[in-house]
Amino acid sequence: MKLLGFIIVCLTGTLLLYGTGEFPDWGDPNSPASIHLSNYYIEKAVEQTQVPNLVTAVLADYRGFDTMFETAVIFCAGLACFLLLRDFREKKERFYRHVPTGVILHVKSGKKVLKTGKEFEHMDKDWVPSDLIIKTVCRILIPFIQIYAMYVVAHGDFSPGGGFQGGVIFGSSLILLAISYDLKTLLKRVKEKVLGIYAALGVLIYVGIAAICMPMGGNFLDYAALAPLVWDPHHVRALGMLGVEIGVGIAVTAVMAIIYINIVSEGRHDEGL
Amino acid sequence: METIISIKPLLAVLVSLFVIPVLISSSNKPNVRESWIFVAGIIKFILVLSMLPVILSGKQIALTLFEFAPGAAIAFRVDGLGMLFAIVAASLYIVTSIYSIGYMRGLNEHGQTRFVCFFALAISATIGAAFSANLLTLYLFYEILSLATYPLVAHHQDEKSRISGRRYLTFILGTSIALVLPAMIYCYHVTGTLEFSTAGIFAGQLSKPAATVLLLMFVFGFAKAGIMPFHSWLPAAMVAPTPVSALLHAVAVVKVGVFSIVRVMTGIFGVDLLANFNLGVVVMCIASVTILVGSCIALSQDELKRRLAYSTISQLSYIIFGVALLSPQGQLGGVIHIAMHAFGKITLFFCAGAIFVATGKKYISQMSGLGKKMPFTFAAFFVGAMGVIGLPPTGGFYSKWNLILGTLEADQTIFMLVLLVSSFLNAFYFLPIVYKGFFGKSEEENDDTPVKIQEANLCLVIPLIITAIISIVLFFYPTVFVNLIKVGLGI
Amino acid sequence: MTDLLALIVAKYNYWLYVILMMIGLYAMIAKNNLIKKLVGMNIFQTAIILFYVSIGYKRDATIPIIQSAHGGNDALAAIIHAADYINPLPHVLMLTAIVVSVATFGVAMALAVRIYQRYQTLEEDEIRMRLVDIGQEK
Amino acid sequence: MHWPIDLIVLTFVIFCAIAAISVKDLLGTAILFGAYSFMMCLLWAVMGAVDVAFTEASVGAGVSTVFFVAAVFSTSRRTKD
Amino acid sequence: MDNYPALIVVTPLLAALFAGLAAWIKERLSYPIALIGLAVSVYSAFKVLMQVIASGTIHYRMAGWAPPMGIEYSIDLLNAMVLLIVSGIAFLNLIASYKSVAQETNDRAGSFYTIYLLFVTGLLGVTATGDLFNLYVLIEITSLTSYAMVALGDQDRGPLASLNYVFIGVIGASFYLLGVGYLYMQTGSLNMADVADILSGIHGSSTVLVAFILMMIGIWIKMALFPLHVWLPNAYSYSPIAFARVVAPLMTKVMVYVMIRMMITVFGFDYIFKTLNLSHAVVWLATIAVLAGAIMALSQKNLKKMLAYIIVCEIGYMVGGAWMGNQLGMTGAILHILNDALMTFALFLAVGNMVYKLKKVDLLDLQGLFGKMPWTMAGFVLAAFSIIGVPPTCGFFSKWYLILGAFEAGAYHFAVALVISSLICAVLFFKVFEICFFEPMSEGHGHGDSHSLVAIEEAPVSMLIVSGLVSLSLIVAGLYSGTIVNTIILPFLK
Repeated sequence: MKLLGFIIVCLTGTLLLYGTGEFPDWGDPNSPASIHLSNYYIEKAVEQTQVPNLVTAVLADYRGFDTMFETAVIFCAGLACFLLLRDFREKKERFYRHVPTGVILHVKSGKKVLKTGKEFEHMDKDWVPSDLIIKTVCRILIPFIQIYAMYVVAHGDFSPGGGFQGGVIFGSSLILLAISYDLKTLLKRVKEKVLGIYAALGVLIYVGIAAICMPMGGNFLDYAALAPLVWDPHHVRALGMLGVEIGVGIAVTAVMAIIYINIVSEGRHDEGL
Repeated sequence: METIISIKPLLAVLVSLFVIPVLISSSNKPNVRESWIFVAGIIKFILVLSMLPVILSGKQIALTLFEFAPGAAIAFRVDGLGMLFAIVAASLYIVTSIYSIGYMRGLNEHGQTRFVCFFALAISATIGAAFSANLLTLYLFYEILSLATYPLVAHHQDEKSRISGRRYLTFILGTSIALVLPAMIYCYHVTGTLEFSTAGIFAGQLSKPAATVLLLMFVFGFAKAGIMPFHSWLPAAMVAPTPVSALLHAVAVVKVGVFSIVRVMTGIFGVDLLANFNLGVVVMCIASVTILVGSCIALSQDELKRRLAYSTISQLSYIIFGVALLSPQGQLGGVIHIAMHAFGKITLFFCAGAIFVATGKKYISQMSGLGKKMPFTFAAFFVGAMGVIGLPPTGGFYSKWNLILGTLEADQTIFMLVLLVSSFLNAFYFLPIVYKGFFGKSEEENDDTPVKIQEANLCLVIPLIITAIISIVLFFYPTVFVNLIKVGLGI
Repeated sequence: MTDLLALIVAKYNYWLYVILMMIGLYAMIAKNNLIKKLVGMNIFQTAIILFYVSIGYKRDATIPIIQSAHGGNDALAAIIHAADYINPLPHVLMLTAIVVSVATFGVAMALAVRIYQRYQTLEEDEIRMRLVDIGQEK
Repeated sequence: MHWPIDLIVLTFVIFCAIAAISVKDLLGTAILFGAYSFMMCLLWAVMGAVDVAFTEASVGAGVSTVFFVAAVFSTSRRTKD
Repeated sequence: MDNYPALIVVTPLLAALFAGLAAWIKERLSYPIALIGLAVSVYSAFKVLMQVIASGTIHYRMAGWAPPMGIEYSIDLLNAMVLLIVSGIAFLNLIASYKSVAQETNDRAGSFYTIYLLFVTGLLGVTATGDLFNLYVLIEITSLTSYAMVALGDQDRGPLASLNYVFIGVIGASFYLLGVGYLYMQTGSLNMADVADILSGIHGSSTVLVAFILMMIGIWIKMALFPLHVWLPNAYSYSPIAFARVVAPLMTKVMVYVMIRMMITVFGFDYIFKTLNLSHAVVWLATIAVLAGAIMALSQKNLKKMLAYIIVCEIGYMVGGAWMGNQLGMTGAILHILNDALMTFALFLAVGNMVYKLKKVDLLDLQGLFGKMPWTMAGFVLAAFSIIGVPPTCGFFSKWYLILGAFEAGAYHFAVALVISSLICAVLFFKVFEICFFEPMSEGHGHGDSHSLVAIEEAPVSMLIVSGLVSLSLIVAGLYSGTIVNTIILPFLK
C-alpha cells in the first residue's frame, strides 16, 4: 500500500510539475489570469455594486450563485452530522456526587436529571472541573466575541470578512460556552431544535432573497429587481448582499454548533469536552 | 411487384398477445381459458388465410411500424415463404391446443396458466418471424421466441429441467448474441440496410473471405436450426411437456431457425452472390454432415422423444441443404420440406405423447405390442414415419423427390447419395417401432397381472389423426404450397 | 546564476504547492489511521487553495478593497487602476473551497466517530479484521 | 518584494504538514494541524488574500481544530503511524 | 423572460429547506413538500426541453450579469434531455419510496427527504450549469449528500464504506478543481464557452494538456471508470435502498454527461482527437472496463453488489462510445445515458421491492420469487433483458449504435467486448432467474399449484405501479429511439 501510494504520488507530482512549466511567473501582473476577468471586476465592481470590498462583491453578487450552493453545502454538512451521530436514547443510569456530604447518588431512570452545580456534580469520564476563573472570564468574553462576529458580518462590504467568517466566530463563541461550562448549559440556552431550525432558516433567507427577484421581474439573484422594496435604491445591491450575508451567518453559526455538539458528545447530547 | 399496406400481419401477430391478459384473469376457470385459446388460434388462422389469395396473386403485404435508423426498421412484409410458414404454424397451433388440453389435464400438470400464456407468446413470435420484412425484425422475434420458450422447456421445475433449460439458453441465446448480432450489425455497417431482397443487399461490397465468415456466422448463429455442433439443445429440450416438443421443437422454434437461415441466404446474400463465391457447397457440406450424423445418432436412441429429436435435427438440414443447392428444384424441395416435415413430425410427437399419457411408457423397448391396444395411434405413427422417411403416399415423398431432382439439376451427384443414405437410415430407425408395435409380443402377456391399456382420450387421438390425414392429403394436393414458394423465391 | 534565482523566485511557489499536495495525497493513500488520512485530505485541499491564491497574487499590488470607495457614493470620483489591486476572483473561489472543505471535514469526523463507536478502533487494518469476523458471524 | 518572508513561511508550512502526519499521537496531530492552518493563513495574508486568510484563521486554525480535538476526545489518541 | 431554467434547480433546493424546517416542526409535512418541489422541477424541465427543441439553446444569466462575469446556465438539447431524465427519475423514485423510507430511516424521514432533495439539486445543477467552478461546488453537494446516505444504510459496513468514499471522492473533486485552476491560469476565465474560445488559440500548451488530464481523471473517479471504481460497489450496495434507487441510475450518468460536455463544449473534438489523439488509449481502457466490470459482476453473491458491478460495466460502454471519435459512437453514448438511466432505475426499483419484503437480497434468498412477487419479477425481467440487449427494449438500440460506431472507428476489440459483456450479463441474469424460477417445491415433482401456500406476497401498490411504468417505458423508449436520436441527439451533434 505504502509503495503503491508513493508511486501514485510521484506520478501525480511529476504531472503537476510538468504542468507548471508554462506558467507565467508568480505574481506576474500580465498573466492571463490577472488580465481577463479580474480587471473587469476591479474596475467595474464598485460602480456597479457600490461595494468596495471586491471579494464580497464578487462573492455575493457576480458569483452569488456559487455562494448560495456553498451555504447549502454547509447546511448539508450539519444535517449529515446530525443524521449520522444523533441518537435519542438517553443514557440509562447516571452517577452524581453530593458535594457537601460526599454521598454518591445512583440515578437509575434516564428521565430524572439532577441540576448539577453547588450541591451535585456529575461523575463520569468526561467530567469537567468547574473552575471559577475560566467560567467568569468566558462569561465576560463571550458577549464581546459575539458583538465582533456581528460586526464582521455587517461590515463585510467594506472590510475583510463576511457572513461566513462572522458565522464561524459566532459559532465558536457558542462552542466556547460549551467548553467552559458544559454541554448541558449550552443546550439549555440554545435548544437543539432551535439550532436545526436556524440552520435551515439561514439558507432559506439567502435563497428567499434570491428567489424574490424572480417575481419582481429580474433574473434569479438579481438584486437590482428589489429596488422598489428598499429605502435606498441606489445601494440596493449592497443591501441585498448584506441580507444574504446575514443569512449565511445564521446558517453557519447553527451548523458549527450542531457539528460540535454531535461530535463531542457522540450524539448523546449529555456530556461534552 | 406491387405492395399493399395493410395492418393484417400486425393483427395476426398480436392476436394471441391480446388474449394473454384474458388467460391470466381466467386462470382458475380452465374451460373458459381453453376456449379463449381456441378463439385466438382460429382468429389468427383466419387472418393468415385471408392474406393468402393476395399473396398467390403475386402481390405483397407490407407494414412499417418503427423506423429507428434509415434501413433498419421494425416492419412486416408478407411474401410467399412467410405465408407458407405462417399457414403451417397457425394451423398446427389450433391442433396442438386441442392436444395440449388433453395432455396437460391428463397428467394434471401444475402452472397450466403460465404454460398456455407462454405458448401463446411463442406462437405470436413465430408468426412475427414469418412475416418480418428485414433482418432486424427477424432477429427481434427470434430472440423473443427463445426467451418465451424457456419457461416451457423448464416447465417441470425439477433438477433435470433446470439443467436442460440452462443448456437450451446457452446454445440458443449465446449463439444469437455472439454470432448473429455482430454479423447483422456488420451487414448494416457495410450496406446501410437490412431489408430482404431477392437480389441480396451486398452489391459487390463483400470480398469472398468476408462473405464466407459472415455466412458461417449466420448459419451457426441461428442455432435453432440445429446445425451440428450447435444441435444438442434440441434433445435436451425434450424434457418439456410433449405439446411443447410437438409444436415448438418440431415446428415453430426449429423451423424459425431454418427459416431465418433461408431468409439470410436468399434475402441477404442472394443466390447469385452465393453462386459466384460458390458458398452453396460449403453450406451443403455442413448440412449433409448434420444429416448423416443426426440419423446415425437417432438410430442409437432408445427414448422415443430423443430419437424423434435427432431425426428432427437431420431433417432440418434437408431444408438448408435444399436451399444451398441454389437450383430452383432444390430450393422448391427444401422449402416445401418445411411444411411436409412439420406435419409428419408433429404426428410422431403427438403419438409419443399419447403413448406416454396412456401407458406412461417413454422407451421404445417397452412399446412392443402396444399397436394392438392403441391401433389409431400406431397407424398415425406409421403415416408420420412414412412422411419423414419420404415414402408415398405422404407429402414427405414430394419434397424428397424434388430435392433429389435438385441435386441432379445442380449436378451434385455425391450429395444425392447423402439423401438416399439418410432416407435408408430414417427407415431403419422408424419402421422397427411400428413393426414391434403391431407384431411384437407385449410384456403384459408374460407377466401375470395384465394392466388394462387402451387408446388415450379423444383430445389426444383426434389431433394426431388429423395431422396424419393432412400429411397424406399433401401428397395429392401440394399445389398451394408450391405456388407460394414459386411466388416467394421468384422461380 | 541570477536567472536561475529568477526562475526559482518565479516558480518556487508552485513547486512547493506541488510538494505540499504530494504530502497530503501520500497521507491519504498510505496512512493506516483514519484520522491521519483526514489530516492528509485537509492538507491536500489547502495545497490546492494555496495554488489558487498564488494564481491571484500580483506583484506591487494591494489587497482587493478599493480605498477611495469608502463612503459609498463618491466611488466614481477616483479612477481605479487594475494593476494596483490583487485579482479578487481566486479569493472568492477559494472562500467557497474552504467552506466546502470544512464541511467535508466535519462529515468525515462524524463518520470517524461513528466508526469508532462500532469497532472501537480507527486503524484501518484492525477494522478490516473486525469486518471479517462479522462476515463469519453472519 | 516579500518573497523571502513568503518562502520562510512556506517552509514552515511544509514542516508542519510533515510533522502533523507523522507524529504518533492524534492530539499532537490536532495541535500541529492547527499550527499548519495558522501558518497557511499567514502565508495567504502575505499574498494579500485577506479574506481567505481571515476565513482560514477562523475555520482552519479555529473551528476545525476544535472539531478535531473533540473527535479525538470522543474516540482515542492512539495511532500506529 | 421566463425563469424555468432557474426553477429547475431552485425549486428542489427550496423544497429541501422547507422540508428541513418541517422535519423540526411537523414531520409529516416534509414528504408532500418534497413531492411538490420535484413536481415543479419536472414540469419546468419539460417546458425547457420543449423550448430548446423549438427554438435552440437557452442562455440564462444568474444575477443578470453577462457571462463570463456572472454565472450563466446554457441549456442545449443535451442538458435539457439529461435534466428531464434526472428530475423525472428523482420524482418517480420519491413516489415509490414513501413506504421504504418509513421502513428504513426510523423517525428521521424529514431529514432523509432534505438530503435527498439536496442531492437531486446538486445533480440538476451539475447538468444545467455553464460555469466550470459552479460545477465543482455542485459536484461537492451531490458527493456530501451521498456520503451521508451511504453511512446511513448498512450499520456494520456503511460508515467505513462511506469514509473511503469520502477520501476517493475528495481526491476526484480536487483533481477536477486543480484542472480548473490550470485552465484558469491559462485563460483567466471560468465560463465554459469563453474558456473554449480562448483555448482554441493555445492548443499546444502543456498546461492545457495537464489541465485536461486532471479534469478527466477527476471525472473518471467520480463516474467510477474501471481502475477507479473501487468506491462504487460498496457505496451503492450499503446505502438505503430508497437512495440507492436514485444514486445508481443518476450519479454516474450525470458524470458521463459532464465528461461529454467537457469534451464537446470546453476542449472540443479537434483538440482531443487531432491534437492529442488519445482516442485509442481510452477506448482500450473502456474495453478493459467493460470486461472487468462484467467479470467482477459474475463473481458476486449479493444482488445489489452484482448490479453495482454491472453499472461499472455500463460506464465502460459510454466512455468507449464517447471516445470513439465518430458521430455514431457519440450518438450511442448519449442514447445510452438515457437508456442506462432507465434500465438501472427499473432494476433497482424491482430490487427495492424485494428488499422491502425480504430485507436482504443475497442471491439465495430469492428462491421462488416468481411465484411470490410476479409483478416485481416481471419488471425485473424486462429491465434485465434491456441490459442484456434484447430487442425491442432500449438497451439493444444503444448497443446497436455503439457497435456500429466501433466498426466505423475500426475498434473491433470494443465491439467484441460489448458482445462478450452482454453474453456475461445474460449468464448473470439467467442465473438469478433460475434461482427465482425454481422454487423449493413443496410436494415432489411439483404437480398441483404450490404458489398458493407462500408467506411473502407482493410489494405495496405505489412501488409496483412505478416499477411497472418504468419497465414499460424501457420498451417505449426502445421503439421510439429512432425519434429520440433524430430530434435530440443528431441535431445536438450537428
